Amino acid sequence: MREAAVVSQPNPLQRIPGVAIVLGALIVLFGAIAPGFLTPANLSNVLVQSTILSMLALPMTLIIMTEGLDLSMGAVLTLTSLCVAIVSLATQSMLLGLGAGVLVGAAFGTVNGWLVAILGIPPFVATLGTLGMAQGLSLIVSDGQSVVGIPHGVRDIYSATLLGIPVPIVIALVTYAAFHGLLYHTRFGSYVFALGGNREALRYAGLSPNKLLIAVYAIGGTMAGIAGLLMTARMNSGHPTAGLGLEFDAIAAVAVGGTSFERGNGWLLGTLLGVIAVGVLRNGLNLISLPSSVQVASVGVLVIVALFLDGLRSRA
Amino acid sequence: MNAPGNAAATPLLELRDISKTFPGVKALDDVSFALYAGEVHMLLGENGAGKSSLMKVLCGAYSADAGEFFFEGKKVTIASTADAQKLGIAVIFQEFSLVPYLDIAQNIFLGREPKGRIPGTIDRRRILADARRLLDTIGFDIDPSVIVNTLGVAQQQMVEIAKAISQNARILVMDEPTAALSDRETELLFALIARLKADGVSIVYISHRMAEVFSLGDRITVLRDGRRIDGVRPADVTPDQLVRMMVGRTVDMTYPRNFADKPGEVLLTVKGLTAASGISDINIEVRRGEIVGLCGLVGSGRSEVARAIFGADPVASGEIVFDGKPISGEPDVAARRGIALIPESRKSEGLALLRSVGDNLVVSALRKLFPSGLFDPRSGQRTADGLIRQLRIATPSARQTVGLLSGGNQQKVVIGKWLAAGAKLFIFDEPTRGIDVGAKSEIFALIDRLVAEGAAALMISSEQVEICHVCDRAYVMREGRVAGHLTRNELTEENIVRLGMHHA
Amino acid sequence: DGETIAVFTKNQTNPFFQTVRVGADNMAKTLNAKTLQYIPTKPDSIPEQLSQIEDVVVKKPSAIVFTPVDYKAMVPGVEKINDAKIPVVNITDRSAGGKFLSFVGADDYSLGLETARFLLKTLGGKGNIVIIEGVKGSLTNVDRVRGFNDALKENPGAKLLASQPGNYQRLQALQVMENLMQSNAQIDGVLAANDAMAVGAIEALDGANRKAQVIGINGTKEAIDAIKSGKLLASGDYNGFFQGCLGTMMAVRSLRNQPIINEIVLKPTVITKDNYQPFDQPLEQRTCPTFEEASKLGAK
Amino acid sequence: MTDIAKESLSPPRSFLSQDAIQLFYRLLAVLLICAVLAVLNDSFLSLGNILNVLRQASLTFFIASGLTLVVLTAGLDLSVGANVALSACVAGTVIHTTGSPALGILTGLACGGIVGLLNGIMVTALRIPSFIATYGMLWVLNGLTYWYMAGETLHGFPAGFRQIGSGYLFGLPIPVYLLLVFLGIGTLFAQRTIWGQEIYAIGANPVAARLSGIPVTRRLLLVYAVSGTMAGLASIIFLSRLNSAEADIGESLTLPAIAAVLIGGTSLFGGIGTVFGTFIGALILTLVLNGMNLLAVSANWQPLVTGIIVILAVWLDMKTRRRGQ
Ligand SMILES: Nc1ncnc2c1ncn2[C@@H]1O[C@H](COP(=O)(O)OP(=O)(O)OP(=O)(O)O)[C@@H](O)[C@H]1O
Ligand SMILES: Nc1ncnc2c1ncn2[C@@H]1O[C@H](COP(=O)(O)OP(=O)(O)OP(=O)(O)O)[C@@H](O)[C@H]1O
Ligand SMILES: [Mg+2]
Ligand SMILES: [Mg+2]
Repeated sequence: MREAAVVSQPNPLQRIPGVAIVLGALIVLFGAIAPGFLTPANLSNVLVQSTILSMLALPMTLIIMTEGLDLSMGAVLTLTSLCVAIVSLATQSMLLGLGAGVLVGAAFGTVNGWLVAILGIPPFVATLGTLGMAQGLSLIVSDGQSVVGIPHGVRDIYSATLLGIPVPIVIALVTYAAFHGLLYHTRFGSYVFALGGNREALRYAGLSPNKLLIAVYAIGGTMAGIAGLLMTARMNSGHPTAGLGLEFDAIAAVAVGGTSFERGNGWLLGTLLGVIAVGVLRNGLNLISLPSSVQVASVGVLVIVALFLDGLRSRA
Repeated sequence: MNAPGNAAATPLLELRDISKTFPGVKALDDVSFALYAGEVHMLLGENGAGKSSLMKVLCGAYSADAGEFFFEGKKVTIASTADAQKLGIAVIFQEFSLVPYLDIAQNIFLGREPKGRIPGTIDRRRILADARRLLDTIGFDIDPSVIVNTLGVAQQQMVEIAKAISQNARILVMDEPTAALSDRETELLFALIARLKADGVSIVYISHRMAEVFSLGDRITVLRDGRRIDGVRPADVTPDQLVRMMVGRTVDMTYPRNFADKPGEVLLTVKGLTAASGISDINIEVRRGEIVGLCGLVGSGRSEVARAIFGADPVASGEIVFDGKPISGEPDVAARRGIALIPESRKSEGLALLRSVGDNLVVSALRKLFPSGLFDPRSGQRTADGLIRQLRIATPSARQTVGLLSGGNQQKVVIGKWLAAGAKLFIFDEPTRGIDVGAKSEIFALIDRLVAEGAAALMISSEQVEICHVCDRAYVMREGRVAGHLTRNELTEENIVRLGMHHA
Repeated sequence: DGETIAVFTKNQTNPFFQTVRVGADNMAKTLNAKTLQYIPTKPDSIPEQLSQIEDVVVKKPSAIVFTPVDYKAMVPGVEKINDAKIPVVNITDRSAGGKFLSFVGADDYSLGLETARFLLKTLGGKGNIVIIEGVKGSLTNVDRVRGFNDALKENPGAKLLASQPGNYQRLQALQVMENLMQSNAQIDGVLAANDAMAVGAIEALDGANRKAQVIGINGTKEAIDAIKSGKLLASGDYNGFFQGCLGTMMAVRSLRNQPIINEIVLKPTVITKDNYQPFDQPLEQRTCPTFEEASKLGAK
Repeated sequence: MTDIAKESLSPPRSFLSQDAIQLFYRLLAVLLICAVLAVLNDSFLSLGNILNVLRQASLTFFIASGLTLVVLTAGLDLSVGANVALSACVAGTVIHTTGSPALGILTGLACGGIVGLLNGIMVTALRIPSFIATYGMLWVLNGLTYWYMAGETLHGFPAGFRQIGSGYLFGLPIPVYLLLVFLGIGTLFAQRTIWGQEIYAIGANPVAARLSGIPVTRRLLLVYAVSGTMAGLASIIFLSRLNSAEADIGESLTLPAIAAVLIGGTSLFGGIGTVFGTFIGALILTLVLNGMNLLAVSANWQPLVTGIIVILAVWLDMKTRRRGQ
């Protein structure tokens, strides 16, 4: 009747396979061969370990949907983690520490957005530049040293449980829910699709793509700030190299999750699955204790295989 | 120039002495334009005459360098699209303004989404219901939760229209709305226009199709080289007169050709060609000195035949013999053997828009011009200059960025690159889409000259008149198959339609 | 018998940690135990080593021999091991917290001090010196550079021209050296915080046809070769092989309820042209010390 | 003369001239940096230091020049650094075992080229975006190198071989000659061969390029293979200059190479840029690091300064280009 029957209705589930096949295969494989893999303690382990990455990968999905990229996230996370450590050490207040971290993260995000939206610098370049700045600042404020002795409350953020669930998982779930709501159920979310899909459409609708773009990058920076708190809590200290390179892991997770680099074609749940797939792979390999060099290569193979599978299906 | 109906009426919207200059181009030069309530106002002109620019000024997308706006007689400023929207101006642009991975409803109400209970959220049920109602009024039967990316061009066009209508516009601007529509959808659109007109909506309608000008228009404004030439009523002019106003000279719209009495030897034979892109068992033959038409409805698979022959889409089975030898493989093989494809979408498939005219003109001929493999910019430049002269491409120089040329001239560049490459078979896919009458006749003259010199052409066009005027014979396609063949004598619009219709 | 010992090292790129791993394997074999090696895929990655600890805790090896990638940031990880009641021996970098059966390491400060003293003695207590530092903030680097500086203080005739980081990287040390040679016409001695940088500095000197006495730290194979050929003056023996051996030994012994030594800080050995022979044999052919020998090695 | 008037309004956009203007700005920037450094430090302007800078820039340039071609096709190769490491280790082993530097050089180049080709296959046949494909490759290569080297280093190569990296000829370091040679070859290849022209066309619009009869797949394979081979060349220079190879040498090479390409004015969107620009990009980066060493600025400031330079360079580039249009 309706033409919708003729047009292939785009089922977001259609995109699952790439990541889901890989994730499913990994779980089955490790379930079979890795002792202790399927225990609740270990599965909780995997999820807890994935939280920091997921908190970068979720906003990274939005940024990539705007045909952008944020290479500075790992370095900004490092810097915010140091800020959390330094400020909470100085003030003995975790909240002030978190506030400082979020503030610095948001500031970097806003600068990224400003460089991209207002100055029109390609995102890769702009955020490569701010990556250097954040990394440099991290080294300068810490003089290359770990920052220790922070108040004890900070550490509990990472190690405490809430109703039996580890707090990081709770934070990650809340984050995912918030991002899901934001992307799929708010006007802002629609505009994120439009930023990558058709910026002109926004302009004609009387909206300012520039402001929206800045907002998207600012969200990225802010999340790096919050993740910085988790990182500090995890190490119970700040360290000037702690988060370096995480941005590439985040980008890989987003890509593995089926978000394309073009035209605002993103899938949030895929990102989460991508993050977990990376976590499961590392965890499982640790459990079966393959040579470490195999572990190094396996991440690359995972990325290539997942994207290859996606490519196969999109061509079919 | 009088208002329609009563002479006393003030225009709904009036633009006075608008000028707009782009670097190197004076797009609008002191143009005045008046629009009355409830009229369909046709805006005509050659490619690059400034029609789209004028409409972009009108809707606030471009700011004019000089000029004034009056709305219902009162002076207003239109500095942004928001200003225009407040005045009830809505636009359907030539380039789509849809977001591919949002659904139809979200696209229609982008920026005006009904608010949900939680601040910032969208009331999902209402947006779908509103969209549903709107789509019903324009007679477009589709589920509003379908993602736009999965729609065809025509369906996207309908969504654009729904989007514009949804703004309760008093003024609706349509920039070549039928360029991508099928006949059925065109009829729907015309019915809709009639309904809107009855509701008192004013419509500015830009088109290169003469028939539409006369069947739809209440008044006509003609632009040439950024200047307003005249305003007339359809009843008071003939097509020839209109064309002269647009082009500044007479153009023979019957596109005279020297039909060859005896076609030359066979150049291309396609036997049982089947491809995953949706065509099956295609049998076609093209001889030197011929222009062979390939017609049918939109979506009947004409482009797919062209792409399969050129190697752009993979072939599942069948045989293609070119110049006596079988051919298969990627487009570079076809190109080297002497086949040229002038693709449907010149912007996305035909040109590197940010590169220069010269770069684009020599790109297919590099191997031929520089057999040693060493590239000589000066000699490339000379070749480009020669082609610019030969094809009369209107450009300040070979160094101009090709994306800044008008559509017709861009099309000439796409053809030109294959002239330089010395192609023997030219496959034209909609060579005249979005191109003005002047450029059209020049392009047909060019095709005629090419085949007269021993080349051959396979021409796809949705304008059946053109096929009838210029082709020696034609194949008609239906649902991915060749439905019939028409010789020169049989080649009439009725026959094409009869063969091409579903359930014929 | 058959205990599994999880051995944590910082990376798979630095030859030093390879000597640690070989030492651990070697000792495990003699004691009839098994090792599992855990190495971050990104060199020195803190989050990765933390994750590996969490994964290993699930796996519950008999004991752990642990080199923290960062001595302060890994404390929560150590505490996780403690919570899981897995016995753990600390080697190489002394962790800032957590409970360990034993610590086996070298004294970076005296390594720096002794090698620098040796160089200054060779130069007659005077000359223009440059220091090429390792990674800022790393424990090894801080102590080694402190040792260098204290040795310089003992020799007022020596002049410190510059102290620039080469991040333990060969190429960076080479470029730093090249650049320093431009602004300093005379450089007599180079104190490098590891062998790779020392060798990088030597290549830079060779390239510029200049001569200076260079020392490094770690006693790696290439350093020994360079000492043999006279290019490198000396290298401080950090003795990763023994650290691996002894760490594993203490872990296994404690599992078998045998006595252990709570702290072994290996005495610095300055490897020079005169004493390099014992270090000049393939790792695989070296033998781990016995427990009795270990007690003499520098237990405090 | 209306034509001339029009031309000056809409200035040249092709056949190099716009690029020439951009290069002029960049050379100006280089001179400016040099002037500042010369004022701040006496030894900067010494011949020795200038040669020193050129020699250090050469390593970045070799990697970045191949990368430039990839970026011209709107791609990216994140695996170049890891490729240098693997190639150096493989070449080093061959020299050690066979004693033949020539064989080692060939193996190093071949190893780099094969890795590049594999990247090309992933990008063309498997249609994985280059950014992701080469990121995956980076880890695969690291894994291979770590496994192969097993934490060891290779060192000590024949004196003749070491001349390539550290030797002099008529007072100039040999890498500087190589730099000039490859700068020339790269520029000629990009600007004066039809392959080069096709690469620009592919970067500007890959679909149109394919439909213009350019064998896009083959050209992309070529470009990635060249990028890989240049990484192989860099590995040889590295090997002979440092007289050793270890597994982690590549890590610090990739981002500077990308930065050099970007500072050099090559657009990540493809179709715009020059190999010469990349040379200047490498020069600017090296000059700044050299200056910081000479002025004894703490290395902690290096990432910060590099980041600012990258943004500034690209922003100025866009500014001047926009004014041009
Ligand atoms: N953004 C722009 N920058 C530079 N020149 C432009 C721009 N937009 C339009 N022009 C130029 O202004 C002139 C008028 O263009 P316009 O798009 O208004 O023509 P048109 O009448 O709509 O033509 P067509 O029938 O091909 O759509 C052309 O020469 C065009 O190249
Ligand atoms: N049934 C359809 N559903 C969705 N999109 C369609 C459909 N038919 C055609 N289109 C779209 O309309 C455009 C033109 O049709 P297409 O090129 O596929 O067929 P064609 O036979 O080549 O058409 P033409 O005969 O006009 O060249 C295409 O971009 C295609 O995406
Ligand atoms: Mg137009
Ligand atoms: Mg078509």
